[in-house]
Amino acid sequence: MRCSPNPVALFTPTASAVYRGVVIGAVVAVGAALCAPMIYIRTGYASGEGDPVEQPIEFDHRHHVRDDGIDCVYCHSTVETEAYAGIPSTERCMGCHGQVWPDSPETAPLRASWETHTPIRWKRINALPDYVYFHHGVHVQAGVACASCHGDVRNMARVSKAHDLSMKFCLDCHRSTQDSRAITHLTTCTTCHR
Amino acid sequence: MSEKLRDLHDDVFGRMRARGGRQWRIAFGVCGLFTLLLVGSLSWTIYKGIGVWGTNMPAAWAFAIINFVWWIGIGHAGTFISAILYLLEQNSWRNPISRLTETMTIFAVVQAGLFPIFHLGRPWFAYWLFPYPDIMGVWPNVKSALPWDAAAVSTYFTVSVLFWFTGLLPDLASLRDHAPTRRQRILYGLLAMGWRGDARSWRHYKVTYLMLASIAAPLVISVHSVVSSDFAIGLTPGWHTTLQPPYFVAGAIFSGFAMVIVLAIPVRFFYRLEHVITDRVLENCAKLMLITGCIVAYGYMMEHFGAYYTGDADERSLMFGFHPTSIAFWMMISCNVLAPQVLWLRRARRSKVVLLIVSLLVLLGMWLERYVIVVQGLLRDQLPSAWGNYMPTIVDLGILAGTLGFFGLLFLAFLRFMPFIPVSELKEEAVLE
Amino acid sequence: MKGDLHSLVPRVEVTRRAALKLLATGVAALETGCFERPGDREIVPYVQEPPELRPGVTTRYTGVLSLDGFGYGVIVDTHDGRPTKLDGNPAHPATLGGSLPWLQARILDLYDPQRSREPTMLGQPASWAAIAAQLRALPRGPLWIVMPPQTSPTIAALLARIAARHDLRVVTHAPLARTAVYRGHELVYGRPLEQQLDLARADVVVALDADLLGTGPMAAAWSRAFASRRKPEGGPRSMNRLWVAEPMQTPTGTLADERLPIAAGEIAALATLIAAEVGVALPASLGQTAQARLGERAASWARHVAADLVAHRGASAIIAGDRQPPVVHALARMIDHALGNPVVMTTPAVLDPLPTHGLDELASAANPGAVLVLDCDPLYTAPHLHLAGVLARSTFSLHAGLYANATTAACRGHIPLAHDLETWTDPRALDGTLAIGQPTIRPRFEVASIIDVLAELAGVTLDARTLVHDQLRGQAALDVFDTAWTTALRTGVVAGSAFRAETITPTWRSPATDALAALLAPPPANTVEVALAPSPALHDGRFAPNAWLQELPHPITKQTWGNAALMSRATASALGVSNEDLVRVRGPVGEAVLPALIVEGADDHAVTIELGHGQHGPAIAAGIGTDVYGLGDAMILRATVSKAGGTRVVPRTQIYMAEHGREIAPLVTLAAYQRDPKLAAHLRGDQASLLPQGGDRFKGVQWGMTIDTSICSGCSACMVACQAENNVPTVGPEDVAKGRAMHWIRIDRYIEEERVVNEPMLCQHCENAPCEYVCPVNATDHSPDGLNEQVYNRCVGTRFCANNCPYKVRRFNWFAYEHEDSRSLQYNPDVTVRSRGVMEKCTYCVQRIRGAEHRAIVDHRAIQPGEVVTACQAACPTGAIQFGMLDEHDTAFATMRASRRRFEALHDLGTRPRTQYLVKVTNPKEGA
Amino acid sequence: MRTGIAAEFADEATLLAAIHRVRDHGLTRLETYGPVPSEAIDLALGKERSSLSVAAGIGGLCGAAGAYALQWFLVAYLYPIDLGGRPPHMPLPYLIITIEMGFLFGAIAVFVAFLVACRLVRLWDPINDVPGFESATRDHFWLAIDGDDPALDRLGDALDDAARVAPFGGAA
Repeated sequence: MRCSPNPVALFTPTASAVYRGVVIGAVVAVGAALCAPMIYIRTGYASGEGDPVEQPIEFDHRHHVRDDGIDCVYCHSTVETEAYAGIPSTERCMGCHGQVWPDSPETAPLRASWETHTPIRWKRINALPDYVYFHHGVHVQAGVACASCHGDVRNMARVSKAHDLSMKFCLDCHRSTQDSRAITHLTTCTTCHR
Repeated sequence: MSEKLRDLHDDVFGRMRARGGRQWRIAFGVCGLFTLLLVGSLSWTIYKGIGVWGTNMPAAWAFAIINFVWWIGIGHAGTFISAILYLLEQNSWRNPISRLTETMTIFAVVQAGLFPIFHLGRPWFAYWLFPYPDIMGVWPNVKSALPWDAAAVSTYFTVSVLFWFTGLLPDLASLRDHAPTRRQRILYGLLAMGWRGDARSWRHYKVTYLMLASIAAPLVISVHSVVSSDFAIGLTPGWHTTLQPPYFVAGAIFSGFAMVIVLAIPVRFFYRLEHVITDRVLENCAKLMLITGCIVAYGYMMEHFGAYYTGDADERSLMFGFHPTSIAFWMMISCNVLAPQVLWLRRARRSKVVLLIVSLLVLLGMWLERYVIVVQGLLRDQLPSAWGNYMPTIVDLGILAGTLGFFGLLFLAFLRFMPFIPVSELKEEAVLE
Repeated sequence: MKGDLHSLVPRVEVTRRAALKLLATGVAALETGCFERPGDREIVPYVQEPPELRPGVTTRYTGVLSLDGFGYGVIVDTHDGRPTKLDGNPAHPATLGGSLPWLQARILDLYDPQRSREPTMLGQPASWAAIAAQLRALPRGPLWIVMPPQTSPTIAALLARIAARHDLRVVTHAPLARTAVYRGHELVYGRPLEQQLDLARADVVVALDADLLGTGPMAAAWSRAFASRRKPEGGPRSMNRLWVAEPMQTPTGTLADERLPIAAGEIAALATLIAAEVGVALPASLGQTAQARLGERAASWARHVAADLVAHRGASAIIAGDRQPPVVHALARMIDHALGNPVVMTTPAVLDPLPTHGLDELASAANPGAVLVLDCDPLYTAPHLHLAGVLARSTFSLHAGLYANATTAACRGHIPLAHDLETWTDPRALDGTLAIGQPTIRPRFEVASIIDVLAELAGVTLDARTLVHDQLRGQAALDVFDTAWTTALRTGVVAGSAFRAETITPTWRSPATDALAALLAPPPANTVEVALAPSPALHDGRFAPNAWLQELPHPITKQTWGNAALMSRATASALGVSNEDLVRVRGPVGEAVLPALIVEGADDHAVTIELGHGQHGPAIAAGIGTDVYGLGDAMILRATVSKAGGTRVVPRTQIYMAEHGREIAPLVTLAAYQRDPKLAAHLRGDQASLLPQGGDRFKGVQWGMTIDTSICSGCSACMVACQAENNVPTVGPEDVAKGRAMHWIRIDRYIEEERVVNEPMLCQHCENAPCEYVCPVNATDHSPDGLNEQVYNRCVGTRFCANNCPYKVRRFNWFAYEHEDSRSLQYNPDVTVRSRGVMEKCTYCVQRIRGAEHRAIVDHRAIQPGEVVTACQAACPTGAIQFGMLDEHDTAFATMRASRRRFEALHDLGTRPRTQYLVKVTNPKEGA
Repeated sequence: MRTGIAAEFADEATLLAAIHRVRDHGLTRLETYGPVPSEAIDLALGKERSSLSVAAGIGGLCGAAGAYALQWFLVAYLYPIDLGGRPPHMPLPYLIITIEMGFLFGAIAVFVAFLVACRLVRLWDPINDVPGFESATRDHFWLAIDGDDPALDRLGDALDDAARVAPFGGAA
């Protein structure tokens, strides 16, 4: 004999399946929501790695460093001694470009800056938060190559960020110079935070 | 026998289903307003900074931490009753109020949980207290008592919820099958997750319930011991003592039972449940309140004895000197030590009015105790040059009142929509008799 | 160093300021670990690199600040062209490298958004050029110039040239001018002279109502000299003895070996008695009157002083306070003479020590002609003269000031005055030493200096630089002079410009006798003495707009933001008032209502009230405290004081000043210390501990600080220095009253009966720091070189560390206190500006430590002892604060660290603090 | 799809009797439903006590071990920051979170195991279609015999004193 389905039955088999799906799905979703930002922050997109920024002047490091063989320090003159590497003044650029390419369109903004005595406003590529104090001089003195943070600038048409420059990035390098993970003058907080 | 079950079922569910009507709506509305006050006060705090509170140097902790400890303490009786009394097979007077008190626990912990977050200078970084893989390579410091707190409180909350929900399943199933309207039956059905009362489920249910009970029982003790270490690991006079954990736990259960009585008396009155939540139940609660009260009194005694015995100058002057907080101290003594003494009298334990008054006094007294513990030591630290005063602001009071309202709001909602008497457990008892 | 900075436009500042802004607004995104995207910020290099300026590198220049005419040589730290910090110039006789609170705080005025920003004429915006034209075109005729005392030769020359064109009347007006001193010296020397003290040579110092270490043009230098004689470890003559008689305790009083609380009006009698005792030839009657007037205690005190002076003939100093009447100063010199003390008298540095014209003259002038009020506020400081009237009668009136004040409103024109760091000046120090003040920043708006104004009046078209330069050059040939000029700018002083000592002896004349007799006459009955005093922070009120100084706790009362009627416990109970109860003071001219404040060690017959408060503006000064200039036109008044009813909150940073049986600030007498040199042994050294101690935890350079409480006068210069160096915010009176002051270093004051100890309290950098292990997020931890580190960007603000710090030196940002206006230009770019909700505290100036380390690395060398100087250490005029490496030798720090007086505060807690103290030793006279 | 026969009983006693008869007839695939747990029924069905406690034990131990290991790894190994001279590896403070996590994971484990073992999170079961089955959560007891029970044909009169007998889950 056939059994008639219960007229007052609350749930159908489908409803049951859907419900189970929803419950399990909810649990998974919560987990995913927690992980998502941790993954995002590690992506180059978050840190802006490798996206070249348009500069007021189409300055190409390849010509100056690779082709003309100009040393980094010639322009970034305080990099070996001071906290700031030093961005060359218009005067310094004009030192060469007064004769070299004196009337090429690329260097027009440079000449304008020189004539109107208004500074060139470059876009900053590698920025650290203000509560981080970085001293170029000591790093260069310690034999850290420019490229280990700034990447292979000599082959960049437009400079782009080479590393995320996160605290972890700094710490990894600072730790690599010592054999243990113990706290030293290189890994204590006030090394960078004051 | 099945008549007995049927009568029990229809009677209790029937009374619980009884709509609160106007009184309920008014109470709910009032609590709603206070909840808005809470939201407002907290938003203002976030917007301006916790300078809008009365906290200062030296009293860098005050209302927020006091309220936190007070609410956590209240959260203790619930699990104590439902877990420890369950293990001690006190079901005859435990069952009728176990659901009420578990619920009270959960909602109290919700209130408590607000404070550790909102008292932070930068609450939006509260998650730094948890070990998540950040890109800074820095981790929480597990030698501090605050991560212990975070672990203890969240564990206690989770376990309490699981315990509570497991217990709810059979009753939710009953409502699924017997609630008046189809809509309700579907909703309760979703919550019941398909509980059918088959023998297999019952077998697993009994063991699971026992397991959760035996996990929750030590938690009751551990949570407030951990909370007390927020103070015990400190150098501050009046904080730095091994007495703290037992003293805190006793105080917590003390205030918890006070809150249970404060809630149970009106509930059984409005829902006409005197024959379920019997006088005997209340009396037993009163007795436990009396006992824990005595332990707390002993704690006060030992605190002072310790100060005297160690001869530590700071401790002594703190315990025996006169301070801005001394009034609070003596109020606390009269509420926590003197007031409960009337409960030695059977007639007092039987009188709802007396019980209510004593319980309210105890709740006040236990809040004052936390006030004295937190503020007094800070105001009278080792260096007299740094001694100061503390005065709460309107925002402080708003937040305290607000949490009371929010607690009431949740509790009233629970009474309205959930089986606040564990009928299936009552049935089980009935069958066993 | 090259002087002229005008070619240097600090362009990098653009990015710096943007950076500070960005941080100040506390961009949470940055801190959560999100990144700045490339291109979010700009780099703006120079067009032409200035020769002497490197981005991010501190450049130092010499400069001079003036106060009431006297010069105070300073070293100016500039970051990217912005002056950010001042310190005393070691080469300058007035500071010798030390500081005073106001000196440190002047840097804030430079960027104060409250400064008046544009010249006005008749209420309308005007230009300096227009006003200058009017000045040049002033009709010949009466011309009044009201200004503080001046010492500048350039100004002198200009005044001379003006006098040739106009009927010039210069009114030298400063409420705290030292006229009484010059009059006193005139009494006995026949002409006004200045005394040049050498406290280093004095075995006995007697201060009669004189706060010689706290206020006055030589306070910093004298403190240093005095401290050089407070070394208990040295030989027999290593420790001098300080006798202080004063109505209210002063920083000097806290260091006294023998102190007598006495009304300022009684000082004359006291001096007379001392003089008589040491054998000054005075009419006998005077001695008896003095005797009669003094109480027994005072009389015997005077005899003890005299005995001590006689015992140290030729090696003592007697100093009377500036506010004492002339004849007291005359007596002091007579005593010196009688004792054969080597007194050095010189011509005064101020141009007219005995003002030829008084304000009252001006006030009563029927048709005054033109009136110029330069750099002062007579309407506020001399209200009883009602100068508004005469200014209204004048044909032309101009006010030049840093701020718009009460006088500005009464004048037709106003020109913003140049800050000392914005212009060229050449003031003299008290001893006559010339210093050339050079501008270290281009003014942010149109300003004029006093020299500029006078030059216009004199019809001179040269700029201030040329005037000062030529004045100093005199007839010298340019090429010769150039090196001299450069040296003067580099060293900050003009070599050999100090005055020569006069050979002259004092003689007591009858006018002196009459003056003294008048003084010794009994005071009017049923009045009490009200002694007006300079505010240690606000001076005569000219610094009232400075938030740092307003919030600087008073060295004695610890009051901030305002003044009070300071009285002894006895006086208070006689009046039936207690702290913060309002009292009404009725002076000879006007009355004032202000809160009472009980001060231990105050005299029972005198109420002291400090000047400089209760102004009507600018903004932050408005309505703070009570103006008492209106009480009468003398510093020592007879008045009636009564309970007014009502109370007013007195925001104080320290309320409890007793030790309550704890051994926190020990004090011993020299004799006791010599008997038992080990008396501090139980307050230092290791404590039993369950934790592993020592081990290899601390490797390499270890930093520590030692503070000698014997020579800390509590002057509080260190507090302001710290504020300037570390971007420490001010919070305002309400929050101070709540206990939310932010100072990283404070001066705890403990006083019981006669024993006073000033104990600077800052982060102790405990090796076993209680604050560290309670932080849930590792925001405070320990560095291998022994610093207790605070990481603002990691702090979530649980404040557990503050609770657990037994020294209560941690400070919390209850609100967003950071500046976003022009004051942010003063921020030290090497120190993070803290945003809301984070904890902060003394870092031992870690930015200076790391900076020195970086320099050492770049130069391939080790850090040298004394290379790192903390801001508080640099500012301390007595050298009480010494900082250094624990393994140093033969340095001031090493010597102090080795002292047997060394102790650790709250030693019993086993925190092993790196900041340690030296027990205070006093040198009382046996039997006194 | 599961099928079978459901029988309703007024009280536990009659149910127990029925169970015994049914089992005497050699039927084994039985399940009962009722408003209260009953050891008597378990006994009659010949079921052992649940062993979910094992889950709690395992979960707890894993939680505790994991917590301690994590604390050591983060605080003592990855970045051993110097905090007031406390040694990086300090068992006493570590223990507190260890214990708490033990409890937490024990509880979660046993609860999840409970859901799985009871086949919960399942709103519908063929037996729900049996009219009047709701009484199982109120006052009555039900006995369900699985349709694929080999001895189903030998059922006979075993269910005679049932208040009601109905097939469920389609054909029987």
